[in-house]
Amino acid sequence: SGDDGIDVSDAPADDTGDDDTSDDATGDDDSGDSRSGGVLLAAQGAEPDRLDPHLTSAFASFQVLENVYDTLVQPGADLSMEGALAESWEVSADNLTWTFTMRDGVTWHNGRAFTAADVEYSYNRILDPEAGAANAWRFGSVESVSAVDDTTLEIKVSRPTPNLLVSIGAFKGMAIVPREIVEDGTIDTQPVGTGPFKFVSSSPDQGIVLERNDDYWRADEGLPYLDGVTFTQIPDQTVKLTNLQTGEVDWVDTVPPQQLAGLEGDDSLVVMRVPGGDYHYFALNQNRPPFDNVLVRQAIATAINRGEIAEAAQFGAATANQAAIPAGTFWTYDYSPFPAADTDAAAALLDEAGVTDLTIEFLVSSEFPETVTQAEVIAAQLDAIGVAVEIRDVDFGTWLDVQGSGEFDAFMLSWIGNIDPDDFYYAQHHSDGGFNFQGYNNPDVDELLDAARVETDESARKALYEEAATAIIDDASYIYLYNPENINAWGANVQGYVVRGDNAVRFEETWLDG
Amino acid sequence: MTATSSRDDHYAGEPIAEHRSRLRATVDTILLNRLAVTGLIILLLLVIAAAIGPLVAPYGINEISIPDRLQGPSASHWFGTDDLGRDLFSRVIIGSRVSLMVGFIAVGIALLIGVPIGLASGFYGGAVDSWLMRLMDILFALPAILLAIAVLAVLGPGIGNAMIAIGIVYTPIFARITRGSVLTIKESVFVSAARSLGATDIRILRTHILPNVVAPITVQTSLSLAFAILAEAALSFLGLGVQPPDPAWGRMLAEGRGFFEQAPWMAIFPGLAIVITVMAFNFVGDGLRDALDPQQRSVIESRGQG
Amino acid sequence: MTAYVLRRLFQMALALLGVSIIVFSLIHLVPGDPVRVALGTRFDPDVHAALTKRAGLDRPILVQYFSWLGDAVRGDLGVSFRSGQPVADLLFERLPATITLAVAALFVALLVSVPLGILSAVRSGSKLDYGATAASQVAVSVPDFWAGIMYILLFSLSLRWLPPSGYVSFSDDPVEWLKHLTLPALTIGLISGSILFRFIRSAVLEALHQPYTRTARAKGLTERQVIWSHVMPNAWIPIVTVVGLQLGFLLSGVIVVEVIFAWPGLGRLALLSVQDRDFTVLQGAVLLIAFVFLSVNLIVDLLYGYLDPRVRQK
Amino acid sequence: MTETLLDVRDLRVHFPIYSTGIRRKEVARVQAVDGVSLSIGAGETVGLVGESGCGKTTTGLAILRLVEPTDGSVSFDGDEVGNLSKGELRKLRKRAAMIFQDPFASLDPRMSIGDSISEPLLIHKLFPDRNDRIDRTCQLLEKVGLSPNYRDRFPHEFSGGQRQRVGIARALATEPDFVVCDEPIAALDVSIQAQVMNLLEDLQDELGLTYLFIAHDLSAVQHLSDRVAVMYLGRIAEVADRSQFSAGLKHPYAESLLSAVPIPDPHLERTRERILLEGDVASPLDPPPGCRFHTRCPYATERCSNEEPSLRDLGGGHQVACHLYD
Amino acid sequence: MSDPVLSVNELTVSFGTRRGRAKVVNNFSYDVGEAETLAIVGESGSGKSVSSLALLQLLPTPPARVEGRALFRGADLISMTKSEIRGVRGNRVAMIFQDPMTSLNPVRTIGFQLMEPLKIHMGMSDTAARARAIELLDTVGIPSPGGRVDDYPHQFSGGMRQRVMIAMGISCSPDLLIADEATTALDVTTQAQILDEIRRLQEEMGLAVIWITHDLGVVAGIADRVVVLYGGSMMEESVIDQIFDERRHPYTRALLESVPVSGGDRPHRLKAIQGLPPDPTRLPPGCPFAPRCRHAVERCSNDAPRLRAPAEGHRVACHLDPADFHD
Ligand SMILES: Nc1ncnc2c1ncn2[C@@H]1O[C@H](COP(=O)(O)OP(=O)(O)OP(=O)(O)O)[C@@H](O)[C@H]1O
Ligand SMILES: Nc1ncnc2c1ncn2[C@@H]1O[C@H](COP(=O)(O)OP(=O)(O)OP(=O)(O)O)[C@@H](O)[C@H]1O
Ligand SMILES: [Mg+2]
Ligand SMILES: [Mg+2]
Repeated sequence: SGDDGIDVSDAPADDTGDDDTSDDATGDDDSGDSRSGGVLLAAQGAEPDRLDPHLTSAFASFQVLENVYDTLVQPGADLSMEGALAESWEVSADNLTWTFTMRDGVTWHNGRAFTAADVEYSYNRILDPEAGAANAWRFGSVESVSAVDDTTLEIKVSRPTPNLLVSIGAFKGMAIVPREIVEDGTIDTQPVGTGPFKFVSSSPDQGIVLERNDDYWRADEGLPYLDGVTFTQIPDQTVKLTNLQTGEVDWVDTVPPQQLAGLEGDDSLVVMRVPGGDYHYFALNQNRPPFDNVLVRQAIATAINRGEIAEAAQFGAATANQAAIPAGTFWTYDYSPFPAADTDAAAALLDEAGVTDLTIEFLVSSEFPETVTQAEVIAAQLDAIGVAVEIRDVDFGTWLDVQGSGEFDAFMLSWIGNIDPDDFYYAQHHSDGGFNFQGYNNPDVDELLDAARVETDESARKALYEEAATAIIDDASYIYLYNPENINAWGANVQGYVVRGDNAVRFEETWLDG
Repeated sequence: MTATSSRDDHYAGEPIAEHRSRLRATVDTILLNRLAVTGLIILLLLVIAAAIGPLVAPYGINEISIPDRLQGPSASHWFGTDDLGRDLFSRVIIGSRVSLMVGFIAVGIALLIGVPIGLASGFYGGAVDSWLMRLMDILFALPAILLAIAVLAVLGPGIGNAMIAIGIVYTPIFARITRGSVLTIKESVFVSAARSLGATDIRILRTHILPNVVAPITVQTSLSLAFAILAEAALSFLGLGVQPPDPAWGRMLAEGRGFFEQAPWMAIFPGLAIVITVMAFNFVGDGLRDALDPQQRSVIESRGQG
Repeated sequence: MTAYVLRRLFQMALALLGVSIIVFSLIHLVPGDPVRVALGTRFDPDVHAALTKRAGLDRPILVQYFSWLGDAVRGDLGVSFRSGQPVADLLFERLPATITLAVAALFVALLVSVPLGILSAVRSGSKLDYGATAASQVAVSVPDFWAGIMYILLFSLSLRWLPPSGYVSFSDDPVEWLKHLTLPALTIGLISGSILFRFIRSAVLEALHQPYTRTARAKGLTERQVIWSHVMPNAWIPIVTVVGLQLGFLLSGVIVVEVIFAWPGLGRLALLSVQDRDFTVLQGAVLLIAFVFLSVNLIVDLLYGYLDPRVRQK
Repeated sequence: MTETLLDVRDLRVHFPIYSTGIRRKEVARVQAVDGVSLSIGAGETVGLVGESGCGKTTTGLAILRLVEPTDGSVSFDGDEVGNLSKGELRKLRKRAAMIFQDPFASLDPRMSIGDSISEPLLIHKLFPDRNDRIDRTCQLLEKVGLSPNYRDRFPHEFSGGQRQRVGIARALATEPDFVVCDEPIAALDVSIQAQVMNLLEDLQDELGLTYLFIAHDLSAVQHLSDRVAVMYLGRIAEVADRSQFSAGLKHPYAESLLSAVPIPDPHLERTRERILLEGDVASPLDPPPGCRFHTRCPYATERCSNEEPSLRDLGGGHQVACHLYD
Repeated sequence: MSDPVLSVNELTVSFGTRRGRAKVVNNFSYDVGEAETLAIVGESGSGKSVSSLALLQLLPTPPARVEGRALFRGADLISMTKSEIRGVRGNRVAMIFQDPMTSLNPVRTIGFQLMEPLKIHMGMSDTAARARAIELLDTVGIPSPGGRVDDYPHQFSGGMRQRVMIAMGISCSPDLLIADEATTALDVTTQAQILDEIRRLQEEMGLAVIWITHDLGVVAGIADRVVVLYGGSMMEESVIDQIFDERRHPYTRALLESVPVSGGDRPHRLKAIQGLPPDPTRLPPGCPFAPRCRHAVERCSNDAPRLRAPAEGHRVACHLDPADFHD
């Protein structure tokens, strides 16, 4: 996936900011009438692998599919869930049955009408391990999905699931797909969705071509404005940016952070940075001594200088943070127990742990070059307390393999596009979590996370997560570093585009000037 | 004819000159070649820099200072600083260690494997030739980077293995070039002559054929040297070569490419280091080639006499 | 002649078999599991097992190899694990771009190296000769990715003469095709040209010192006629071998340049398939590259016969 | 005649010709030597003459097994050369040496002549001590009339005659009994030819060497040889001793060869008769049936094109392979 | 001799070498008349080839320096411009090189190489040139020439290639043909045929020939006059019979005596010339042959002898008189 948009995980969700585009740097949407026309050329840093939303895990694929498929609900501008294919929903009193009412008059790009049966089919496909979707865990509590009639869908869960909406809406991997293209095998080559743009073609030389869906269910709002979007793939950051600067493309998915300062003065371009839900971290392998010793982990968490790391890797486009969730959301929890770069305190902790001559092998991947940079900075910082860092820079395929086999002292990566706190903590820190490769095992945290999952009262839920987070941070299960900003850049002629906190790339309300 | 006559039994009253060995003559001639000596001095300096690098480098290789990042060359940082504020001069000096090692050892491996294969293949011909050359074709037909990955996959990552991998990648080129020259040289009458004296194949290959195929091998060696130093960077990227923050020229160059506009020196200085090394090696290589060619040697020696 | 070609084709098939074995071995040798990569962070043991089974990756390696080989012999290169598309489709939609680039780069290489090589040889020892030799040394020491970025910044960003990256097929728009092709072709063409330069220079020098060159002069030919109708026809013979090897080098050496210039070619596909451990595609791409490479070698050998009548006889 | 040192019986050497030079496929065979029989006594010099390409060099090489004979036997001092093991063959090469046709090509250009001369000593471990070896090299150089100080020089620094001397010194290094001299003078100019021929004679007198002296220059051959064998297209056409040679050669080819030799005297040269050969020169790739010379022979009869003549003795060891002398 | 075709005057050629200037040809003067054959003899390295290459400006001129004059039909070849000399080369003065094996371009057909001078100098069309090439091959005795024009040199035997060189030499009906060791590489039977060929052409076309060789037998057969060269200097010049009969110069004598004569019993030890030719960078101040001369006196090594003319058409450079020779 993209160079700074660390691929890990559950990428984005989508939006529906129907409160219009006024609130952002793209500004001047003065005349409603000129908001149409044009084919936007978008450059992505990575190549989409396949176009089946259930099977792909590539961020680049989702950048495209975001504009083709819809989910039942989707995150709005403030990232709270709003209706999409589902117009409304209800939860039963026991919180075990969810009933969704489908939006009327939605048609697939192939002309067939959309019904609840399509949702039933799609969700069951996700649930079937043989299908290979690997998103079933999001339906951990789901017992059944059934279309009651054409417009009604019922999901039964085994326990209260307050984050069900986020699970089905925040991530395009939960998109609703029509049965026929799965069965005739064209889902990877000729996707058919309900979204604002129709897929036209994909080829190595022309990129991925989307055209306006005239029958989009928001067509009455005039959406989408664009006639089409074409995605091209330009792997090299500098070259991608050059393409934008020379007007070969209209929009790029990332900007090399070192270029930010220079570009912000350039008025032929718009560079927009938005704090997102992403975070960078590293984790020490708690199955290996001495990292099983919390003192050692705390020593390291104390010794590092997060501000310097963020500055080095992101050139100012990031906020150092000792916790996972960035400031400014409902779930934000500001907790900073470690003194910054306190080498004396860190050395004292190491002494207390009785550890000397410590060498940490750091697993990083050049596929995400900032992890390498961060590791170099951390190496220099830990040098001050006599801890040696050996960086092991491998390609991501190997990285995943090594991580899976547990053959590491420490790994460093980032998580992007999370919205619900469950996404921030459960898989990573629950002892049964699917991504708990660092081997964190704290029964209290397990209990808190399990409880939070079924807590339907938001503030109670928030309290549970804060308690869990306190333990996670104190135990240094992850050592959080910073929250990067989401950055996109586009030409001055692009209007109405908004950089979203969940990193989703949506062009439905974008248009080109002139 | 008896074997008793002594060396005093000299010819026409001339004093008998000391015997000069082939090696000695070669070394003497190289030393008479100004460019070759320049090249040797540069290489020597590089090797010294590699050996005592950490002592002379003004800064540590990972001495990070974010406020000083991306500074141009100055009195305190001769080559400027990189994106982490590290001193590029120190990194280039210390980077010579890995880069030279990779360059020389990898090419050395390619020479040590490729040249004998080419010699055997060209000299014996027939089935030996067919099989060896098909094998070389296979290696040659594989994209270099993939072949290197395959080799490293077998051997495991690490700088030592990276050198072996790069060496293996360049082996078929040396084998082919050697073979091509051997095909002509082995038909020479002096080879038959040596055989008529009872020389074994090994002796013929070593003393008669090898010195005569040096010229094309020299050219290829200097070309490969540059590529090997650069290939190390490509492998490092796959996590298979030298690991950060240890500097190596190829890797530094690669890192510099993202900063081309802000800090061109990040790429220019390691790049220059590579160019200078390759050129120095070229000079020495050309000198060696001339020195092994007695005809050229007498030209050079006579020049030395003024 | 036909027998010879058939024999060579047979040997080529053997070499390809060897290539396929090596590439296949990668599957077991390289760390990284295609299914794990495909799943990314959505790790789920059941799904992992199901996908592994579906792709047949749970079978013994030899079984996998022979079933792949059996299919390949029948022309079926399998399906990409990464994209779910037939490997053959993926390869053939990208082959033209790679060949275009390799051939264009070779063209640039020849355009630079032939005149310079000849001139340097004819005026050996001159300033031009030293200059060209030094320049060729610098050019081989500069890595391709570096040169590529430099050209982009210069010709695209500063001068705005050429587009920075991308590929347009010739049939769509010949002018754009050429514009997009220029920089990548220049990037590798100059490196390859520097290598060619050295060989051409020495081949021409060699031919210049042959007695037949003097004969040609003695006939009253102009220097130009001497070079073009007597020196070069002989010099081409060794040059063609090197050019053949260079084309091979270009075919597999374009990976980095394809990435820089967002060139939708085989090299980039091969790199992606390594990253994603998409072995069927890797296998196919490498075999295809190897096939082209070996074919070029065969053509070179046949061309030899055309250029050198001594080889042609019978 | 003295004791026989070398006995060659029905020697054949055929070279396969391969297609295109890159891939091997035999398309033809050069019958370079096709049934040569010859014996040489110890201390004797036998001259071998014939036009270019008739197989003289190949015969010499095959005798020393420097090319593998296709057929026939060569016995050297009673031992069958074809049966020798690799090691025994190397020992043979200590006793039987070769001086090569081309003094320019037969010395390794990258080896000093001293090294070249001492190479056989090294190979046969003759003078294990380095200084002894150098002494011996100097001695050999003196023997062939070169200054020992030339040891460190390289072949390109010498004239053809000097190089040929180096070649001779190298051949003599192991004190062989038998030397194949392959046109040792053809590449040299007259004044140097004389030096080399004198040297060969002196060495023979001194060391009792046996020579097979190959040349196409009949006057030189005649000057040196006790007996002369004339070859044509892979076969022996005539064998004669010195006096028989002077009395006149009998084979039509030998006759024409003799008549073509230019005489360094304008009066004789102007007046002499020359037998000009007409007709196609036969190729060893496809030798004609019957007598190989019949395509150019002025006396050829029907029989010559069908029946192959064998060597017959005209008395006193004078042998001719021609139907005319039946 | 009236109006020579070529009149060489004080030709001097030197090469710049690392060891100083090598004087390879010194004040060499001679004339060649119409239909005449002049033989230049001398041992290897005596400057035979260099002196003739200099005439056609075929020496590489940075290392080589050519002085003196060579009047060809009145025009000085040495000082001609590049385009003037190109008009002469192959057209009015043709040259056959020492080594026919390598002097033909291996990748061009015989026909192509033969047609080149015809097209350049005679302005012939392709078809005309081809027809003439076939005719020329026929003239030099190549059997079925029409079928062989499109062959490549390697398909020709050595003797045939040498004939091709001769055909090329005479193709534009030159006034002067320079044959540099044209037969040295050939065996005697082929050599005899080629010599006949040249003689015939000379009679038919009135060609002047410079025949360079070290084979005195060939000289005896073909030459009208002989020039003996040693160490770059002319030792003796005279008509053919005189050289053989009256050999005045010690070098000429030594040369002739060192040749084995066929016929007769193994008569004598050959009279070889001892010693080595002089190093052209360190020519002795006196007679170049003095160090090897059996008859040399003190004067010979200090004082370079001038050419004397002891008889009509006979020039010799020696201080001594044959009467003084003591052998
Ligand atoms: N290695 C070889 N392969 C094929 N043919 C060969 C080989 N060596 C020699 N011949 C051919 O065999 C024939 C005899 O060659 P050889 O060298 O013995 O002749 P020669 O009598 O020594 O001639 P010359 O007087 O020119 O030296 C020639 O036709 C030659 O072309
Ligand atoms: N390019 C050159 N540079 C230096 N010296 C040269 C060069 N060409 C020829 N010579 C020298 O000029 C001298 C005369 O050479 P030339 O070729 O004329 O001899 P030659 O009489 O033709 O001998 P041969 O009979 O061997 O052909 C030799 O000493 C040779 O070394
Ligand atoms: Mg021979
Ligand atoms: Mg000559």
